[in-house]
Amino acid sequence: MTGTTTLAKDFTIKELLATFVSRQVRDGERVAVGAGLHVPRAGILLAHLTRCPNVRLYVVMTFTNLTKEPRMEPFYTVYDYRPAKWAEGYIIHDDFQEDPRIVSDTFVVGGLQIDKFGNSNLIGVGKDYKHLDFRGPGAVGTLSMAHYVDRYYLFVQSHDKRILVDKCDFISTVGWGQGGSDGRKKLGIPGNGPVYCMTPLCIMDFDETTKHMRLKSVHPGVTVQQVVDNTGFALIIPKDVPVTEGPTEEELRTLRERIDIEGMLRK
Amino acid sequence: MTGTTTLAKDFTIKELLATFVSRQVRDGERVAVGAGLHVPRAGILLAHLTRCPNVRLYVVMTFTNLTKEPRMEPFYTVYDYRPAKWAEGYIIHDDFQEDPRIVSDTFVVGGLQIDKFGNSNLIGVGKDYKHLDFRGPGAVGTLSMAHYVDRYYLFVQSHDKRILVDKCDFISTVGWGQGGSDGRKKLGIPGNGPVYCMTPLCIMDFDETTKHMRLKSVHPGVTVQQVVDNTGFALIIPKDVPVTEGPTEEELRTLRERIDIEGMLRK
Amino acid sequence: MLPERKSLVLDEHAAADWIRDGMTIAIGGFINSSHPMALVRQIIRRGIKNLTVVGAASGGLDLDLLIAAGCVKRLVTTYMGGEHYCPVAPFFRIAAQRGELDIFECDEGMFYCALRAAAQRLPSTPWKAGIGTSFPEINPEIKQYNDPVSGEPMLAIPAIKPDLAIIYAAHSDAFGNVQHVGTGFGDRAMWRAADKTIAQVERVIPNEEVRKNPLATSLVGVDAVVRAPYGSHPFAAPGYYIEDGEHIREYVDAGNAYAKKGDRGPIEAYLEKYILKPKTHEEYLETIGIRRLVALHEY
Amino acid sequence: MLPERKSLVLDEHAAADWIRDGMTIAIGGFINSSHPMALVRQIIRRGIKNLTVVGAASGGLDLDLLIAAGCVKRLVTTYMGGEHYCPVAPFFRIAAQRGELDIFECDEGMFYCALRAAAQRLPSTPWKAGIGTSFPEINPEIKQYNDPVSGEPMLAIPAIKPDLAIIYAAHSDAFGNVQHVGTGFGDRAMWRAADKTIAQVERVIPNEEVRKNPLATSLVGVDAVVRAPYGSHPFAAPGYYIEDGEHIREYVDAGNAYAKKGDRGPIEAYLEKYILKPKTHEEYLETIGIRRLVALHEY
Repeated sequence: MTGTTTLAKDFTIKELLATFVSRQVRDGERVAVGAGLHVPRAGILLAHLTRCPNVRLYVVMTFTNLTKEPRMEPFYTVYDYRPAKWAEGYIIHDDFQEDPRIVSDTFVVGGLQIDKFGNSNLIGVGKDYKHLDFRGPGAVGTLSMAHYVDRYYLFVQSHDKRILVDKCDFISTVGWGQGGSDGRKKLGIPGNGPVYCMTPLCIMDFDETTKHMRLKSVHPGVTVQQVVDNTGFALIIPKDVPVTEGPTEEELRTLRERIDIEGMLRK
Repeated sequence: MTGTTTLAKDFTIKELLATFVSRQVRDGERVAVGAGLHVPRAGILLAHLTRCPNVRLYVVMTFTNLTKEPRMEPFYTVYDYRPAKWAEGYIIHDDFQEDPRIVSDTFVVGGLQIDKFGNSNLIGVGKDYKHLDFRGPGAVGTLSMAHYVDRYYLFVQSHDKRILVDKCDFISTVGWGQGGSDGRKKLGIPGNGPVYCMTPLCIMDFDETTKHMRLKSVHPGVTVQQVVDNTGFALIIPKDVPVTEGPTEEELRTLRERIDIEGMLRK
Repeated sequence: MLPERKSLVLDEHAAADWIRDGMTIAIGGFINSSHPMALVRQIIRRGIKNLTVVGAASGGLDLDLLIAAGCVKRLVTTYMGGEHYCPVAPFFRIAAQRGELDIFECDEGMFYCALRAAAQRLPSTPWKAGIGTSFPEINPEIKQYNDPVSGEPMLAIPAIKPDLAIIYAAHSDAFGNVQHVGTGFGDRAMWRAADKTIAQVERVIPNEEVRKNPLATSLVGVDAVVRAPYGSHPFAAPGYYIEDGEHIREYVDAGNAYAKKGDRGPIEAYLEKYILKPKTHEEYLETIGIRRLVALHEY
Repeated sequence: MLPERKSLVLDEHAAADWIRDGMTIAIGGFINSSHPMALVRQIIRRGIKNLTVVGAASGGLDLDLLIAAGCVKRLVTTYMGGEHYCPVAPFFRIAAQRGELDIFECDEGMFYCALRAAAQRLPSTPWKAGIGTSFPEINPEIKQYNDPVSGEPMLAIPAIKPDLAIIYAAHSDAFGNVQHVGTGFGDRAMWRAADKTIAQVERVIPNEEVRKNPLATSLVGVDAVVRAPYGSHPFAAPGYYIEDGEHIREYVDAGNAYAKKGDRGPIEAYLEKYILKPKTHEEYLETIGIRRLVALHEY
């Protein structure tokens, strides 16, 4: 948030979310740029181009620094070789398991289901693992990355009761377990659970004591009631719920002119 | 032993031992060319240049094939970068631990002490580990390599009672343990123990049932009594002890003209 | 005279002879890139059954195609999708939902633990991530135990040893010195774990060219080399071509017809047209057409 | 305006400030090659004490020099010698025989297990080789246990986590993208295991040059870079110079005077002449002399 701090007036919810993501990045970190999710990808690049010139970007199994690139060429997949033109070095995919911290200090996890303690599920929906109602894609690297990084974030592209559930049918990435500030310690795992859950309606965080999900801010035009109506568990609602802060004019310009050239976030 | 099979008449014990080593190599294998020991190094190269064109040679952390090299440039150390000029590919040193079999199918182990069951010691000599009479260099990679390869060989540069002992003060690489054909199985480790022990006086193997060391052949000019007198344990002596077979004329010529240019084996 | 060093180059038929019913086969690449598709199509053409298929981490539609064709009994992978082409691989989804597929459920960290254990000749290797998740429950081969040094809870991930790895790379010499363009994803881990490896490559290059840049040699010695230009099609090949999105969509449409309407017609037509009718990789390429292939340049 | 990307280049004094009494320091290279000697000499010059020194696997006379100078409390290495220059490192030998050195006794396989465990944030990793040897007895930190999957006996090798790795490489850009010439031995394993890494390099190269060959980047981001031409002297530097055998023999002779006759005179003279009197790496190079240095060409 250097330079112009005048807030922009006209932006999409996706641009707002990308801005929120960008503000989670700290300069000098290693940051994996998940390619499949446009919003977190744009948000990380926004941080890099506005505030964090020393971030080491992990892009499609290469490390790079893009501050001198006038415009981002599109890269949408984790297998696309074309971004390798920017590479300062390669990471062999199985190397990440030799030291997951090399890849990233932060991570974004999605889910078919996310529960009130931030546990998430990419395995499938149904009561019987052998006869699922809906089989998901699988955990990818989410549980290992989330375990090792300094902090991670939950992100869903739709805010509804099918996704935000009281209890996941299966847990592929553990959040705060069965809750409580020692919810992870009790399991014998490091304390770095999910920090925020980002949705198209709002930002949620976790109550410090119970680690139960709590409304943090609603996006412009969204009411608290709308969030409550679309959430499958009893969300903690604080007295004051601010509106999620949008991009500054500079951030929006950088986003549109250097990162999201094709306008994926404007659709 | 292709081509000329006429045995050479005039050769050194080191050339004889190199020839013996060369006959242990099988074509198509991966073979680590330990650089520090001249005799095994020359022996492996001799096999490669006379019988085994498809061996993958592991030379100073590179893999290569040297059949088209008219003469070997000297390489004596495991850190010398110059042999990299021949490389077809690199092995990062810690990669060997990801799959030791990648490096070699065979290995040669030395020792400060070697006992009657082929256990060997590179740690030190003395009764108390905290107050050794002589501290050795350490195990290097011997125990891991010997564990993983298809078969390994013991090699000492001097045949005397200080080295060939009844019982090692410490075991850095396990041979046949406490003996018996199940001596390794009883420990819960793979069955590939040492095959031969090579010395400047003789070749020894291991009795099939007891896995006790046994005289296999004496080098030209060496008597059985000489071997017995210089061995620190009761060696099994078969009725007939042949003389170790020396190089053919072709082998000796290859050794002298293409491998051991400096005459390290003739000293 | 010393005989010449032996070439390890095989044609696709001779290489496919290495693959038999019931084997454990690792398949290299990553999602929509770098799969040895000439060999995968040979597996289908030959009707090989009951395979345990390992990876890639992450997997893709190459594996889904093998499931569609009825070749797979057991699957070891962390992700089965096609990114923006389809969120979950269609035949995988239905087979999994019906319990018809034996899945070794794991994430990428665990996946490489299992391959590393095999390479290191260890029965298992430890992993910490996964405690508190459903993995030890839905994959009973993963055992929780206490670390012998610290006493803390750990997961033991069992070794998975492929009989054969088939991987795709840009180049190899005739002696099996393979050079990927790009990182090679997790292909090294498969090569280390597997008993044998066949590399299917875009080009066989002279040994002299390998020696010019030994640092680029990603697999120092595979057991056989198969030359198949455009051999990762319809998937991408780093340095050569991008994926054929139109073809992938044709496959996904056939998958969705089955997954959503139970209609196997379109996939049967797909298999017939692209795999069963062409008997060789060259015939497959003719079916795709050179115009389409040359349009898939990298930039 | 976005600030410029920060240079990570430090001078040898600022880098040496990172090293403190009692730390665990990994030192890269291999036997008589590729040690960050400018930094090692700074450690001695500053009289840093009670270090736990990790590696290299295999170690060499760089570590012996630190022992000679009284900097080392604990040593993690698999081999302490100088190949044909000396079979066992002299100061190491005497200190070990007297029980003055705390040694984490291991072989190369176990050494990398310990570093990998640290990198993977695991308390230990398993290794099979070593069962039936004296290692679990002479290194009680190694625990024998039964594998949770197969029940067979295994050794748990505890994690060893360096606070700092100091490694030598040919090149780095100002942003810590390090490119070794050659394989880099086990330097990657140290870098992954350590909290921070300082790379001492022959040349600092432009970022553009790194980007020309990203495959050559061996350490993708260290924490500091120190430029020290001829900085591995008296040891070899792949692509630049071979070891200075004459100098190494001078050191070994000083070591033998002590090991065989208890005479510390020669080593004290060595330390004074080559380390304590020159205050900087440049002064060290002047002491060695440019004639000697330029004679150590690679071929």
